[in-house]
Amino acid sequence: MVTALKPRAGQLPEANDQGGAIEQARYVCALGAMQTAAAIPRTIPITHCGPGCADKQHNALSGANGYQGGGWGGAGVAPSSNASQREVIFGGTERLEELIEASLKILDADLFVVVTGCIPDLVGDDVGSVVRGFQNRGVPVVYAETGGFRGNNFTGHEVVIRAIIDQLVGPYKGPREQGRVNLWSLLPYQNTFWRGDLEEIKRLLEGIGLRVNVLFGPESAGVGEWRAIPQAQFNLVLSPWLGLETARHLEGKYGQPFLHIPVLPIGAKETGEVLREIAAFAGVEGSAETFIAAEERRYYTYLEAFSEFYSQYRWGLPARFAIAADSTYALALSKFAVRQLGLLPARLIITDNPPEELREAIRAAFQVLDHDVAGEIEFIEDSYLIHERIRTASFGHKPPLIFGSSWERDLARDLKGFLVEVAFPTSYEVVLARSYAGYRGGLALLERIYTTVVSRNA
Amino acid sequence: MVTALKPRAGQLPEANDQGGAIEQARYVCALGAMQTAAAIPRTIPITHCGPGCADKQHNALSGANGYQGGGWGGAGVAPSSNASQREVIFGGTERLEELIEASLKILDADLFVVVTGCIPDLVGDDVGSVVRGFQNRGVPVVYAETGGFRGNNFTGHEVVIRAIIDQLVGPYKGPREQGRVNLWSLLPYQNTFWRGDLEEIKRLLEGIGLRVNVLFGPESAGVGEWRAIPQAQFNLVLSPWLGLETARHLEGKYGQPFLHIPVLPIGAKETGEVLREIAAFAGVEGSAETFIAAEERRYYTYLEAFSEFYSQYRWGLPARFAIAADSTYALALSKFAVRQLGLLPARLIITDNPPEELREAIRAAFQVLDHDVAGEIEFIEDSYLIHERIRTASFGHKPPLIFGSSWERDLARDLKGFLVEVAFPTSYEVVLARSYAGYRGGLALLERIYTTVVSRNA
Amino acid sequence: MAINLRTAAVETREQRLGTIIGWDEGSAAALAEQSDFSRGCGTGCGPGTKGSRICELQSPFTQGGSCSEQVVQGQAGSILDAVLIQHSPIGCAANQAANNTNFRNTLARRGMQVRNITALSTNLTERDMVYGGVEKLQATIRDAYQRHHPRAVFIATSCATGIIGDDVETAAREVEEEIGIPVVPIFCEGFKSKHWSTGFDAIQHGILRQIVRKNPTRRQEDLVNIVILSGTDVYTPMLAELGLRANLVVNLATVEQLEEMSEAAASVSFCYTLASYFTAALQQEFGVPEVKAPQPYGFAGTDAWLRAIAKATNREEVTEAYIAREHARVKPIVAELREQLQGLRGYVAMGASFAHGVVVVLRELGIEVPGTLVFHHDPTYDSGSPERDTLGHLVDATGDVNLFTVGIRQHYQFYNLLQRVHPDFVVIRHGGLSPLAARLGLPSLQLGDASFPVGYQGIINLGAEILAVRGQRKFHEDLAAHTSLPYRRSWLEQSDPFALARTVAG
Amino acid sequence: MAINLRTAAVETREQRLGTIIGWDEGSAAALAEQSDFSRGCGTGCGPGTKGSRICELQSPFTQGGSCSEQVVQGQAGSILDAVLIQHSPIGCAANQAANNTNFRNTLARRGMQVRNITALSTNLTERDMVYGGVEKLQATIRDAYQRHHPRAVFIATSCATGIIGDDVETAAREVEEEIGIPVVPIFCEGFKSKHWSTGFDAIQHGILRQIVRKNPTRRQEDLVNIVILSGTDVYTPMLAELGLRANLVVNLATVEQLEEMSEAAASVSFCYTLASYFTAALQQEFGVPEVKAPQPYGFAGTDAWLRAIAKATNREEVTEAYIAREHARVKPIVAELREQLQGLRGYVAMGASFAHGVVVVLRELGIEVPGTLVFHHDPTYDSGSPERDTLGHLVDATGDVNLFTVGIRQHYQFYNLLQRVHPDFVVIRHGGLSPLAARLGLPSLQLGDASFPVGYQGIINLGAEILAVRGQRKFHEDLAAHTSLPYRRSWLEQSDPFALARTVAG
Repeated sequence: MVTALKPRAGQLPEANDQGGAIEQARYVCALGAMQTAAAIPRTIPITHCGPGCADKQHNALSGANGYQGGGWGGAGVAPSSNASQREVIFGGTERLEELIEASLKILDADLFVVVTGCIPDLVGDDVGSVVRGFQNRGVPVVYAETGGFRGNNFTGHEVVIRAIIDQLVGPYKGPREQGRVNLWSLLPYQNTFWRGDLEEIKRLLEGIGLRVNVLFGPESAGVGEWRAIPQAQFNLVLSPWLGLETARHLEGKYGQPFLHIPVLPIGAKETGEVLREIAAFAGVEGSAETFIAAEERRYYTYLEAFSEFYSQYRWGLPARFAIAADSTYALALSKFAVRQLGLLPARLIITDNPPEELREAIRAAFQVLDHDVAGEIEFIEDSYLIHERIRTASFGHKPPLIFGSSWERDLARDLKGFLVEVAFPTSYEVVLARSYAGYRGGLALLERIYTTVVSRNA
Repeated sequence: MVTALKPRAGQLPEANDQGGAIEQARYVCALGAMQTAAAIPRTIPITHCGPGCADKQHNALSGANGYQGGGWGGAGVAPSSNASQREVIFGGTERLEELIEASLKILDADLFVVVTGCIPDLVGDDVGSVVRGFQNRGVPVVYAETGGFRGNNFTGHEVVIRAIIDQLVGPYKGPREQGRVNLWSLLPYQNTFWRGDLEEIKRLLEGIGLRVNVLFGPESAGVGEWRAIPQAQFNLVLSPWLGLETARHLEGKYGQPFLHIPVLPIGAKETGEVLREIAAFAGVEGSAETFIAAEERRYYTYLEAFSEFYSQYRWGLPARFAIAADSTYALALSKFAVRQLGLLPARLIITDNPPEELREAIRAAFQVLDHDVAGEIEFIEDSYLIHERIRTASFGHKPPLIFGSSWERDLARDLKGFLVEVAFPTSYEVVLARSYAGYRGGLALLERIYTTVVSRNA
Repeated sequence: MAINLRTAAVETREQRLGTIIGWDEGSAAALAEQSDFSRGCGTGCGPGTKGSRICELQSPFTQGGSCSEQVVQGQAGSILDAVLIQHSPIGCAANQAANNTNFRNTLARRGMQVRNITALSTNLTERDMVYGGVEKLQATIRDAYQRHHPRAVFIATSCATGIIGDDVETAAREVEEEIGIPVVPIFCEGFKSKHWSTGFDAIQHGILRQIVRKNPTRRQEDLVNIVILSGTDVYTPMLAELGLRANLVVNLATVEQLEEMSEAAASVSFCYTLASYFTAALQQEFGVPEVKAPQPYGFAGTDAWLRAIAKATNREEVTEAYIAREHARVKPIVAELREQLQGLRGYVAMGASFAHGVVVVLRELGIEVPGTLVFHHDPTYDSGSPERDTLGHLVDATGDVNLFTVGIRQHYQFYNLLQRVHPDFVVIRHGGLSPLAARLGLPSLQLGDASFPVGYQGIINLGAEILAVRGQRKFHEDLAAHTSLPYRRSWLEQSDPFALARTVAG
Repeated sequence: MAINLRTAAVETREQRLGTIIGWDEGSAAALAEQSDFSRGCGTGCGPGTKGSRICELQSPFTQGGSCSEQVVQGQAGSILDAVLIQHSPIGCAANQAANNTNFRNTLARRGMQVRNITALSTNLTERDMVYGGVEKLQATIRDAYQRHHPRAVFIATSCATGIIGDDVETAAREVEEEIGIPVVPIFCEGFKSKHWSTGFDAIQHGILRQIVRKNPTRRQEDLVNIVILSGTDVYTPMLAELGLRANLVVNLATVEQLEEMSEAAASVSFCYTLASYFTAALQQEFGVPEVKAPQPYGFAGTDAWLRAIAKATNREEVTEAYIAREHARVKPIVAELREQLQGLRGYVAMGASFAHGVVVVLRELGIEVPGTLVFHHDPTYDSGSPERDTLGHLVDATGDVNLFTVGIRQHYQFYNLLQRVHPDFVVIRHGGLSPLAARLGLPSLQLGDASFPVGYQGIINLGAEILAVRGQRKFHEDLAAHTSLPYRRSWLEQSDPFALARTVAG
């Protein structure tokens, strides 16, 4: 049976729909945005989908990717309709209503986010009408249509964010709080280091004198923080494209300005520049300089110590690197490697399938890795092709450094290179609060890269 | 020629003098305390010794141990008399005087610390009289007799500390500053993670409301902090034995009380207990509880996430561990492994050759790893014997977890175990600001241990 | 009942066996009693009528489960010289990553060169939902063939392709003719069965239809098919003692190994939930005898299992000698373990027949097992052999389990179940429940390596492992003191895991 | 001058060769001129008289150097089936750890099983200083023998044992008789020589005295001793082209390899600072010809080196063919590298003869080398062969080096030296100087693998490596902008690295 699809709610960026087959997947489907909900403290996703859908998405993200764990309300906790033949044939709205009702009896959350899988989106369940029924009763519940065929968990993430803003936060006409910022950056769970990175970014922004709605992870105050979104002075998008749509939506909805900085900063050089840009936008230049000076003092003390290793390690350091990662980390790591380590890119592959209309801007961001280094990127999601491209890259006479995922373990072994796992799936690292962002993350990243190098050598 | 030895300055704890031969050294000689001086900001050691002595000590500590780097005034910077045949036959005091004089012309430091090697200590150079000449001119210089045969860098460390206190800081009769504490804990450079650990301990102590003379490392304010030692409310010794002699000396010299806590705390459980003990001693219980609560909230959020890994990783986690490390880390890690991970000790080896009279107390500290777990320790410095003892330990049916040094790499391979390098020499890790202490360090240590486990498994 | 290999899709377990996923009426004996056509009825009885007699609880509240496709993915993705194609949106391929770590770790345990799995998704998008995904599927099969030169291609279907009605069977047949290797569609849409174990049947169905050698020209009298899951190879050494060779399927098998299943002297398994369809079909279609015996857990089970293999392969004498040697080796160790484990209470939660086996082993170790959760219950297996009544064997051999529950791996129910019995530890295999136990201060024994509790050595393995994980309780107790559960107080005070279900039913 | 193997201790380099460690009078040609007995004087000239003519600068300010024992430790500790005993307080054994990473990495590069070094310290303490350490030494030798069953034991003495006067020679002889393997004392007290390269002579002296087969019964006409340092084995494949076998000594050699040095057809090296004593003594004592040629760097050097080996082993024809093949292979690559490296300026700082070779290679790559620092200068080598005048060869083959300095690896002087020439990068081998370059924004090319710049391939290696490390300048420039040096402004403004020395002298 061929089913006529409903148009999706709202005007969201189209997922790239031209994708061919994918070997060794590097992201999950839009339903994976259940973990976007789970990343908000005391928020629980309700998954309206087939019996294996939720399990697959959260297992991949929380289990096979740094062993992050699924979170308080994700992983095995999240309710699921586990849709069966009956829901396919007769529709699943009744089942969903029953499930939400039961969830309210059993679960103790500040917010429920209904996310849908392929089945309801294909058979045409009117999920909105079910959820609106609960909303009218004052239940904190929103819904987002995230059927797997609609896109990946990156686009699903923005659908969920918009659902919360439109259905929970709603209109706002009150005053703005000068110095408060909403942060839109890494994709929770998909990025292996999101918790530590968001913590570091929050620390940096607070350091220069801002107050931060970090919105996701251990440092977020939860749903209250979401309700405060419209009060912020501005939105900060710290990523090449993810979050941009959200910021535009907020601009339209609340007249809230946004600052878009494509580079998640790693290391003192980039971090200082980014913080100064933010400080100028927010009008907190003075406090920013004091903070930057203190951070740089510490950072460069360590860097000076590290330089003894970097300048005289005897057994071969890599000189060129390849990356296969999502746009945000690919750009962040490339900038750090080029500008602050003096490495050259041998192959740059973007794996998160950004919307077509944003690709030119992403390409442009990589063109200026440094004043004298331009990076050419390729958008590929199929690991077989990615590995072919890295195999044919030229790493000079030195062992390759590969920033990638666990899919690259065999490749790195074959190329006698060094693999630093930074992208989904990172299945050979246990990651808790570690961060690779900012000042502290830059040092941790140096430790990780060069520990990988020296420990492989005998 | 057999030379009569001069008695050493002051009454310091006797180094254990019964040592047999040592295969694969795990510490350096007393002259290694040149790095104790170098660990103080803007302080430079002047090494009065043979031509290779200084190079060997600092290379081992700064190069072969986490690639820490030698510091601003250590490594290749430190002046050395590079004593030759002439100084052996005619004595080296003139050469030393010449060297100090030249050092003042070339080097720009807040403090110079003259440390001696075997040659001047054997031929009987009157180093004190040379240095006193400079001191009388107001030059900030002190001296410590650290001939290699006199002990290892642990005892050398306390000799240098006492030299600075007695010769630079001097008498003090002024008021005490309530809430200020002098911290005596890890041995800089010997402990691979001392910089990050001291930073974390300082953060913790400040967190509960104290002001800290951390004295060593990037977080220290340098010589000014040393001059402020007598003003502190109390001395905190955070180690089973190192620093105890210093604290006793300060008690005698300034009537300054000290608190001795043998356990460097790792993880929330131990850290909370230790902070409460310190807070009670210092009289800051109230602010301590607030801080502990906030830290625990963050820590256990991550621990809850980690528990998903810990409770359901499918491919085998270690259940028993062996340790070959210095007293401080051996006790700290044992406590963490036993009380907070639920592992059992299979072999506990103390490698830092503590003074004989303190060994009973160290033994006793290990006897109460938990209310139901007693650890039996052995004092061994010879790696051949250490490896024999670990080989014959019983690890049950699970792969061994070994906390040790790079000397254990072959052993771990043979035993199909997991090696976490935490002791000198740690030559297969690049270490910058990483810490394994306190709340933050506990999480980083979990990451390190279990990343080692999962990454070895294919 | 006959297995029907003519249709492309396998019949679901609930259709064939009357499988249920919710039951909480009391003890294991009571459930075994309700499944009485398996207890002593014999091969003549068909499922369906009596199976439906077991009253099944259905809760309005359900948490995320698992699906048949997930099982097919794991099974087909592990065949060494085949390629798996998931004909699906990318989400169905999400846990390729998790499968890969399983695959790699198992390769390492089996002493093989470690490498990545070979699996592709057709990555269906909105456009494909409208226009259909058949062309993309065919292109992907051709790509996979060009890239990897496999000996077979497996296609796993998905909910989406099931709903939009892609003709996967025809698509596969067309490319199969073109490339000259088997292209095997496995119909495993998640919504079609309430329990994921239908996925085992689905992949086995496909292998039986398109891979297994139809008209074997030889019989390999020393070859025994052993249906396994990922884990250590404990079978090859064990069978070598009997002068037999183990043909381990499906995990890490080659296509050649799958082909020659029809030439084997017998088929057996350590888990009849897993092997039900395969062994019955091999007997029905190719005359390869299904070994009729309890599963190989504990002394009695392993004895009987080995003897049944011996009988089927005419190796009684050498087998008895082996059994005697193993008893002599293992019994003193087990005696010592029993002492160390005295007084401990364990709770088992896993797939049905595997759980039955593990309870047996725990009890032989002297551990009290007051309660057990199985994720589903098959009132019979496909061959209907009473010798394979694993639940009955558990009760007969080691006594009843007072609190025996069937429930499909629900986090929230696991809370109530553990509150009922307050065990010292839980034994687990699937992901998702241990974290809850952890937050309650309980350590979990993880049977990730499916071979771990099997046979005589399995008794030792399990005993030693319990001692090891018992220590972890300090971690979990520390955690439990500083964590909260996302359930309402009213639910946390509820002692009946099926309270909601019974309210609805009542 | 004859080498004297009768005494247990080797004569120091300054005694034998007139070695100096401080000179800064101008260009390389000037120094070569002052060393004129090596330039053209021939083997008849002895050192001592003219050597002393080179005026040596001595600064009152010195930073930590290195010592002979350190060299002995590295060399003896790397012999595969021997044990090293450091008869010393523990501090002399401090860098066992660093030696171990070198050892392990070299094993890996040479394709051997990676393992730890086998080295013990007698760990002398205060008590031993009073009562002497001989008993402890003998006990340690016995222990080492029991533990490892080595084929030889090497003992490195220390400043402390030198001063307290332990009779190590007798102690060693006694235990040697007892255990029946060579026990070789190496006298290498740090204070006895101003330059660590005496350590090479000391270990070679010991090997010559007690390990090398005294009366070889055979001559191995295809065996060539190659004195190496730790690094890749580039020699075995190279010599195989000539039908020769490489006997690589001392690094990673077996005791058997050391024994058969007296049976070889010739001795050669890539570094005459290192090999001076060995090759001269092998010729003098055992008639194994020392290959007389420049070192194997760049086309001309390598050509001449190979031809000299060919001549010594009667393999001229095959050698010429090999040289032609290599020229054809390497020259186009070098041409390309020259283009990429155009305009770059490099500064070389390392051991004397190795530095001479590296400058040659840099210049063949088209790199400007305005200055060079060597850590010492030997006015001649032990055999006195003018063909081995490495500094002279450098000047003759590639032109003068304007700012040529002898200085014993002083961090503070390196600052002034770099300020003189402002290079784009520095080439380095020893630890300690690169960090200073780093703080000035300069990348360092690390020749940790001693084989790296050797031969034809070495030209390519070096060129590619320069391109690679050039990138690192971004790191160093960032650092330089945020760091300070521990020197007084007055020193930082000083352009003469020997300003203090000249003040004292003047």
